[in-house]
Amino acid sequence: MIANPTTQVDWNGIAPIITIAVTALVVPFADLFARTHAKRWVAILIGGLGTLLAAGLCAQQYGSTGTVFGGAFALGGFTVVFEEIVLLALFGSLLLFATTMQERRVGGSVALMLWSACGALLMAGASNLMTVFLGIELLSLALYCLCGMNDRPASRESALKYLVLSSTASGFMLLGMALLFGASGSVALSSLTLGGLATSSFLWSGSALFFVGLAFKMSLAPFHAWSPDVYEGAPMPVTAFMSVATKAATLAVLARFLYAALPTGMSSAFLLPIWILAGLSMLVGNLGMLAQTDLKRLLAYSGVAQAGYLLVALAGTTALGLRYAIYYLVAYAIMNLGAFSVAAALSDEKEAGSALSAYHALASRRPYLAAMMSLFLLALAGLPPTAGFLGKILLLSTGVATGYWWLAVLLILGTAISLFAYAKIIRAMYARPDGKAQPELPVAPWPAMISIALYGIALVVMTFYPLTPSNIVPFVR
Amino acid sequence: MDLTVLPVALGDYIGLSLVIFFIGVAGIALRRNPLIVLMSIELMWNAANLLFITFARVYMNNAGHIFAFLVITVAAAEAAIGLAIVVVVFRNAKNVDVDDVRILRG
Amino acid sequence: MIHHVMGVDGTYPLLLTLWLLPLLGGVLCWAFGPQLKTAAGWLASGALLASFVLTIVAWPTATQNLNGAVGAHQALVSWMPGFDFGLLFDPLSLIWTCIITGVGFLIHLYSIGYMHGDRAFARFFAFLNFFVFAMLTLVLSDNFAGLLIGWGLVGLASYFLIGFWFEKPSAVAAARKAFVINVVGDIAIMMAIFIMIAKVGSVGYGDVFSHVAAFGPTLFAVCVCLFIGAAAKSAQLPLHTWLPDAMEGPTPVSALIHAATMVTAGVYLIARCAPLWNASPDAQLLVGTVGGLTALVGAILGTAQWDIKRILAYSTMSQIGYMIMGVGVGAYEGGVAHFFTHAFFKAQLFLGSGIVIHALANEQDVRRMGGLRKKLPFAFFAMLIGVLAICGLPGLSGSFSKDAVIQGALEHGHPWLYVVGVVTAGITAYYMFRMLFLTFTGAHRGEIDPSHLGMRHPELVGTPHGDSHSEHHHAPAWLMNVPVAILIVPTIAAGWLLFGGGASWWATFFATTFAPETLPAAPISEMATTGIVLLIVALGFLVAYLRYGRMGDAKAAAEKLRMETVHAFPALTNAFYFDAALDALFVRPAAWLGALSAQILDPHIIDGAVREIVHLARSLGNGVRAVQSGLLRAYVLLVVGGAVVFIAYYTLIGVHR
Amino acid sequence: MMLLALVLVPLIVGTLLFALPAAAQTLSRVIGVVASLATVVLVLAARGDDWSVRWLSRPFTAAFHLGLSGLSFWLALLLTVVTLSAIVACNASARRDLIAQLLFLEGTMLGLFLARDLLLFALFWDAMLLPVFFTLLARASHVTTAWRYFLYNFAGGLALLLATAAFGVLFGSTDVIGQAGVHVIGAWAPWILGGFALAFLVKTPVFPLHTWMPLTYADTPPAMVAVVSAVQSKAGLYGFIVIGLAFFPDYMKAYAGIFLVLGAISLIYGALAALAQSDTKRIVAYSSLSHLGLILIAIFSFNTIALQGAGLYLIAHGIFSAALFLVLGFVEEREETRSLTHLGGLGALNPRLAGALCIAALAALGLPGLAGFAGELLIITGIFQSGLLWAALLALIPIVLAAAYMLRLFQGVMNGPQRSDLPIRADLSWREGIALAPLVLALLALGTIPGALLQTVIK
Repeated sequence: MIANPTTQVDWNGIAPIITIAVTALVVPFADLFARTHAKRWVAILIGGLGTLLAAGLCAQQYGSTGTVFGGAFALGGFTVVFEEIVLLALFGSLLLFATTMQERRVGGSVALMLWSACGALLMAGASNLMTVFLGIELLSLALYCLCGMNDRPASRESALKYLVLSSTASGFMLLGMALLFGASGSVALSSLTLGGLATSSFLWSGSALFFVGLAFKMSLAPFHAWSPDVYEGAPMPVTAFMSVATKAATLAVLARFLYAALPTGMSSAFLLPIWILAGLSMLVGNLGMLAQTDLKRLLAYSGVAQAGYLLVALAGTTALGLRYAIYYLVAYAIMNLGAFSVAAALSDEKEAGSALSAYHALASRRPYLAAMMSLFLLALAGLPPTAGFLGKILLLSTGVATGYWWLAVLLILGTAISLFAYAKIIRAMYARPDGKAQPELPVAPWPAMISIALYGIALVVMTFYPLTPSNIVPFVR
Repeated sequence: MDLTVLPVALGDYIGLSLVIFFIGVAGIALRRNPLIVLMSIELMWNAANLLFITFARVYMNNAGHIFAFLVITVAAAEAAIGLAIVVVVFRNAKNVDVDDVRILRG
Repeated sequence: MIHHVMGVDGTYPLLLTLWLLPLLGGVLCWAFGPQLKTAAGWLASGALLASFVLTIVAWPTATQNLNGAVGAHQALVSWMPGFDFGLLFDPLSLIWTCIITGVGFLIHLYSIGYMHGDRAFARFFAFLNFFVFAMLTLVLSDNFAGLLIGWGLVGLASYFLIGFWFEKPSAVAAARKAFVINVVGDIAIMMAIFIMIAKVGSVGYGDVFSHVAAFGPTLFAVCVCLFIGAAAKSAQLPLHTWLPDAMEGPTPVSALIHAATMVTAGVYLIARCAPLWNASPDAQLLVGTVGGLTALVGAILGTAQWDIKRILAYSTMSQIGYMIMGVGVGAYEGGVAHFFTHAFFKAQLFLGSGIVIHALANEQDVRRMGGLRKKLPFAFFAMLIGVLAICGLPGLSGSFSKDAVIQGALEHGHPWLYVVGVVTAGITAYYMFRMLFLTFTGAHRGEIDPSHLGMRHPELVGTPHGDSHSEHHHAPAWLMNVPVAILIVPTIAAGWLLFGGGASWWATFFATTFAPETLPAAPISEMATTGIVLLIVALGFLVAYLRYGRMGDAKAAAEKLRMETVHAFPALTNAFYFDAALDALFVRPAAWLGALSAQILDPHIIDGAVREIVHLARSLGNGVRAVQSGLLRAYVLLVVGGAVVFIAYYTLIGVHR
Repeated sequence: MMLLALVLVPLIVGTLLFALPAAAQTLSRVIGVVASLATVVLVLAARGDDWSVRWLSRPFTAAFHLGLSGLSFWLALLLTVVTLSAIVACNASARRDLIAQLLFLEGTMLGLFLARDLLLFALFWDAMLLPVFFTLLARASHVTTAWRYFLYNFAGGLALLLATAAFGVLFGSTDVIGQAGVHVIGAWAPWILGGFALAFLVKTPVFPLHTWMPLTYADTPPAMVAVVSAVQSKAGLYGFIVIGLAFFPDYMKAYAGIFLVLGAISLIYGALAALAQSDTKRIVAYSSLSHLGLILIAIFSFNTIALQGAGLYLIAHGIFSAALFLVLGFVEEREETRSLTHLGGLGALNPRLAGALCIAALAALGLPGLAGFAGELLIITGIFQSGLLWAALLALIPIVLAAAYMLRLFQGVMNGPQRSDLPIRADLSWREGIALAPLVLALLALGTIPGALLQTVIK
C-alpha cells in the first residue's frame, strides 16, 4: 500500500543518499570555480569526503529496523551492508580519476558517478517495485552518460549500446513488474504473493521477466552481451564502478526478492532457471576470458563468471548462503577495484594501462605494481593467501550443503578455465623484457599507490578473519 | 477479484499491452535507425504502463497510476539522454545505422 | 643332531675390532690419499695384518662350544622385530675370515709393488680395504639382512675395482655389467628374505634354521632364491658372464676378489644354509647340477682363451663350479675345503700372471709371450706349483679338496656329477698346462706383429687396447715376489689338513657346523678316485704338451697359433653365446621399452591428450567470442531470446504447477 | 607459538629479502642460511608441540591448528635440512629472488606438513605452488614448464578444494588431521576421497599424471628442484597417509586396486623411461617417478612393515634425490651442460665431485647399507607379507633397472676418457661439501640404524 499522508517521513533513513545527492550537486559548482589544474583533485576530494560522510551516516543505521516512506525503503543491516559496498566502490572508483580522464571532464564525471551511486544506494534499500525501478534507472541513466565521457568513438559506442540494451532489459523488467503488480495488487516486495491472483501464472511470468531484468544488470549469461563491450568502451573509473556497484545493488534486489518476497515454500522449479544461468555464466564468462587482449574486457568476462559464483551461495536460499554471498561480494569488490587501480596507475588520459600489452615485463619496471596485480589476479582465480580462496571454499560448501553439487562442480571447472587467463597476465608481467622500447610509464600519485596496498592487505587479512555480517537475514524482511 | 469494474475483459487489456510490447521489441531488434529504436523502447515501456493502469483499476489501487507516472518521467529523461548519445555517436556519420557501430566486439 | 643356537651371546671387542679395522683403513686412505701417497699401501696392509692377527687371537672364541651354541655372537642394532643385526663368529666364518684377512694381506702387500706409481694409488688401497670390510660383514653377519648388506657392499667394491682404470671404456662397461648382474643376485636374496619374514618372522640364522619346517613347500623357493644370489656372485651358469670381463681390473683385484674371496661368497652362503639344503633334496640336485655344469663349461671355455687372465678367470669359474657342486650335493666339508685350498693356489696363479703382465708392460695375450722361463724364473716356478696344485697332483693342496668334492658327489648319490667332475679335471689340466707352455716355454713371440698371430679381433681375446695405465714404474721386485713365495707354502701344504678322512683335523673342526652324516659306502673308494683323476689329468697334460709343448721356433709357433686362432670354433670364441642371449633377452628389450615410453608415450600420447583438452577450452572460448559479434541488434536478439525462453519456461511450469 | 614461528619465520624473512637491493646477493645468501638454520633448530625444539586458534565456526569448524609429531616431524626435519643444504649450495650467482622463493617454499610446505586442519592443509597446498611457479616464470626459456607445472597441480588443488569443502560440510569440522576415530562414511565419501586422491596423485606424481614432472625437475634451478623433488613430491603421499588412511580406511581398501595398479605402472614405467634419458636431471626425475610409485604401493598394501618402510623411504628418497639434484647442479654449473652425450670423464680431475655423485647415485639405486635399501627392503617385505605377491615381484625389477640407469648416469658423467671440449673447473669446494655433508650422514645413519625413525614415523 502507498503511504498515507499521516506517515511521518524519516529523513535519517535516507541520509546517506541525500548526502551523496548533495555532494553530486556541490561538485559541479566547485568545479566551476576551481582553478584549471586543481579541477581534478577538487572534484575527487569533495566526492571522496561526501562518500566518507555518507559511509559514516550509513554505518549508524546498522541496528535500526523497519521501513520508511511507507515501505518504499527498508532500513537495517542488510541495506547498510550493501550501501557500504556501493560506497566502497564509489570511493575506489573516484580515486581512479586521479590519473585517467581529461581534467576538464573530471568534475562532470564525478558528479554523474555520484548520481548513479544514489541509484545504487536506492536499490540497496528498495523494498517495493517502484523504488527498485527508480534506483535501477537512476543508476543506469547516469552510467549511460558516463560511458560516453571519453572522446574515443569506442566510448560513445559503448554508451549507445548500453543505453539501448539496458532500456530494452528495463522494458522487460517493467512488464514483469506490471505482471507482479497484477498478481498481488501491491508493489511492495514483501506482499507480492499475498494478493488475489497470487496463485496465478502472473506471478510466475512476472517473476520471469523481473529476473530477466536483474540478470541483465548482473550480466549473467546469456544476458551478458552488453558488458564486455561497455566495460571496454567506458572510461576506466566508470568500468570499475560499474563492475562492482551494479552487481552489488542488483544482488541486493535479487536477494531481497528471493528471501523476502517469495514464500519460503516456493517450489525449487521456480528458482531453477536462475541457478542454470549461474552455471552458464561461470562457463561462458571464464571461457570468454581466454583470448582477450584488453584488461577491461577480460575483467568484464570475469565479472560474468563472478556473478555466477555469487549466485552459487544464494542457491538454496539459506541464511548462511546469503552471508557468504556478501563475503564474496566484498572480496570481489576489493580485488576488482585493486586490479583497476593498478591499471589506472599505469594509465594516463589515454588509458594505456587497459591494454594487456602494457603489462609485458612489468615486473622488471614496476615490481610493486606487478606483485600487487598478481595478488589481485590470484584472488580472482581463488588462490591463497587471498580472500578469493576462502570465498571459494565458502561458496563450495554452501553449494554442497544445499545439494546443488553440480553448481559446485561447475564452479571448480570454471575456476580451472579462468586460471589460463589470469596466469597469462602474470606470465606476461614476469616475462623477460624484450628488446622493444616500452612507452614511458606514468608515475601514479601516492593516494593511488596507498589504496592499492590497502586492497592487497585487506584481501590477505580477510582470508584469516572471515568477517561475514552475522544475523543479516532478519534484516531482509 | 472483481473484474466487473472493467468495461472490457481483463484478458484483452493484457493482450493489447503484450502486442504493443512485442511491436516495440520487434522494432528494436529489426529496425536499424537509432531513432526508431529509441521510439520502440518507448513503446515497450508504455505497454508496461498500460498494464499498470489496468491492474490499478482492477485492484482500485492507485499505486499503479503512480508507477505509470514514474515510468513516464524516467522515460522522458531516458529519451533525452538517448537522443543526445545518438547525436554524439552519429555526428560525423554519413548514414544513420546502428549496424555501423561495432568497433567493440569479441 | 645339532640344533641351531647360533653362537654364545656376549660382547667381543676383538671381533668388532677385526671387523672394523679394514673400514678404518679404507676411510683413512680415501680421505687422506693425497697426503699419504705410498704410505697408504702400508697403512692398508697394516690394517689387514692386524685384522689377521686378531683373527688368529680370536680363534678360541670362534670354536667355543657352550651346550650347542658354537662360536661367538655379538648383537649390534635392531631395526624392528625380526630385523635384528649382529655378528656371528663360528668355524665357518672363521675359515673365511682367515682367508680374507690372510690372503688379503698378502695381496695388499703385492699390490704395493704392482700399483706402484699409479695415479690413484691411495684410492686403490681404500677400495681394497673397503672390500675386505664388506666381505667380513658378509661372512660375519648373523642374519640374512646383514649378509645381504655385505653381499651388496662387496659387489660395490668389486665394481669400483673392476672399473678402477675408469678412463678405459671397456673397464667401465665391465664394472657396470658386474654390478648389475650382482644386483640380480641381491634381489633374489631379498625375495628369500621376504619369504622368511612371511613364514618365520625373522631373518636371523638361528630363527630361520630352527624353523625349517615352517617353510613347508616354500622351502624349495627359498633355496632357489638364495642360490640365484649365490650364482650371480659366484659366476655360476647362466650368470657367469661378468667374471671374464671383470679381468679388466688390476691383477691383484682379480686375485683377491675374483679368485680367492668374493666369488666364493656363494659357496659360503650355501654352506651356511646347510640346514635348508639338507631339508630340500630338490635344491641339492639343482645346485649340484648347476655347479657341475659350470665346472665343465668353465673348463671348456678356458681352453679357447688367449688372454692369460681370462684363462685364469674361466678356471676360477670352473673351480667354483666344483665347490658349488660339493656344497650343493651336501659334501660341505669338501666344498669348503676346495674354497680353502683354491684361495691359495688361484691367488698364487693370478699373482704369478701379474708378475708376467707387469714385466711385459701389460701384455696379457699368451700368443705374444713364450719363453719367459729364463726371463722370469720365479714367476715360472710359482705358476708351475699353482698349476700342479690346481690339476690335483697328489700331495699338493688341490688334490685333497678336489677329490673330496668329486668323491662327495658320488657318496651323495650323484654319479653323473662324479663323471663330470672327473672329466673337468682332465680339461683343467689341459688348459692350465696350455697356458703354462704358451707363456713360459718355446720361443718368445713378443716382437711378432699381432696380425701374424691372427689377432685380427683383439676384443674377442680381451687384449687391452689403449694403454691408459702405462705409467707403471717398476717397483722393487721383492715386494711382489715375497707374497707369492709365502703363498707357495699353503698351496703345497694346506691340503694335508684333510688327510685322514673322517678323523682329519678338518672334519673334526666342522663337526659342530655340518651335521656328520652316515652315508652308504660309495662303489668307488677314495683311493680309486684319486687314481682315476690322476689318469685323466695325465691325459690332459699329454694333449697340452703335444699341442703346445714343442712348437719349434717363433715363426712356426706363430703360424701354428694363427691357424688355431683363425679356425677356432665360433661357439667357443663367443663363449657359447651367453652374452648375446642375455643381451637379446633383457638388455635390448628394456632399452627399447624405455625409448618407447620416453619418446612416444610421454610426449605424444599422454601430453597429447592434455594438450587436446587445453585446445578444446581455447576453441570454446573463441566460440563465446564469436557470439560477441559487436552487432547491437544481435545482442538485442540474444536478450529477447533469453527472455522468451524464460517466459516460456515459467508460463509452462506456472500453468502445470 | 613455536610452531607458528616455524611457519612464519621463512615467510617473513623471504618477504624481507625483497626489501634488499637485488645486488646484495651475498647478504641475502647469508640471511637465507641463518633463517633456514633457525628453522632446523625450531623443528628440533618444537617436536610434539601443538597450537590451535579458531578460524571458522560455520559452515564447518576450522582452526589454525598446527602440530608437529610422527611423520610430520620427520618430513619437517627433512624439509628444513634440505632447504638449508640447498641455500648453502647456492653459489655466488644465485639471485636474491631465488633465496626468497626458497624460503617461501619452505614456509608454505612447513605449513602443509604442520597443518592439523584440512582447510589449512588445502590453503598451503595451493600456496606452495606459487614459489616454484614464479621461479620458473622468471626464467624466460621455461615459461611453458611453469605453465604445465602450475596447471597440472592447480587442477589437483581444485579437486582438493572441493573435497575439503565437502568434507567440512559432511563432517562438520575440518580440524581433524591426526585425530583418531574420524571415519567419513556414506554415499559421498568415495567422491571426497576421489577428490583428495586426484590432488595427491598429481602431486606425487603417478602415471599417467606425471608429465609435468620431468620438465619441471629439469628446468627448475638445482637448489629449488632439490627441495621440490625431496619434499614437495612427498606431500601427496603424506596426504594419502594422514588423510586417506586415517579418514577413509574402508574406501581406501575398496578402491586399493586402482592405486596399486597405478603405482605398479609408475614403478616400471619410470624406471624404463629413466634408462632412455640423456638429460641427467630427467633421469633422476623419472627415477623418482619409479620410487614414489613403490611408496604408493606400500601405502595401499595396508601392512605395518610396509607402512613403516614407506615412512623411512619417504625420508630416504627425499635425502638422496636432494643430494643427486644438488650434485648434478654442481656439475651443470661447472660444465654448462646436462646432456650425457656431452659429459664424461670428469672423475679424473674432480675426484671429490665424483665421490659425491657416486654416493648419491648409490643411495638412489638402493645400495645395501644406505637409507634407500632399508626402505625398499622393508616396503617390499611388507607388500609380500600382505599377500600381494605380484606387486612384490614387480617391485623387485626396478631395483635392477635402477642399478642400470644410476650407474649409466654416474659413469656417463664421471667415467670414460676425458673430454677435451669440456671446460676444466675446480673440484668440489668446501661450501658445496658442507652443503652435502648432512645429507650423506643422514643416508648412512638411516641406512644402518633407522630404528629411531621407524618406531615414531607411523603409529
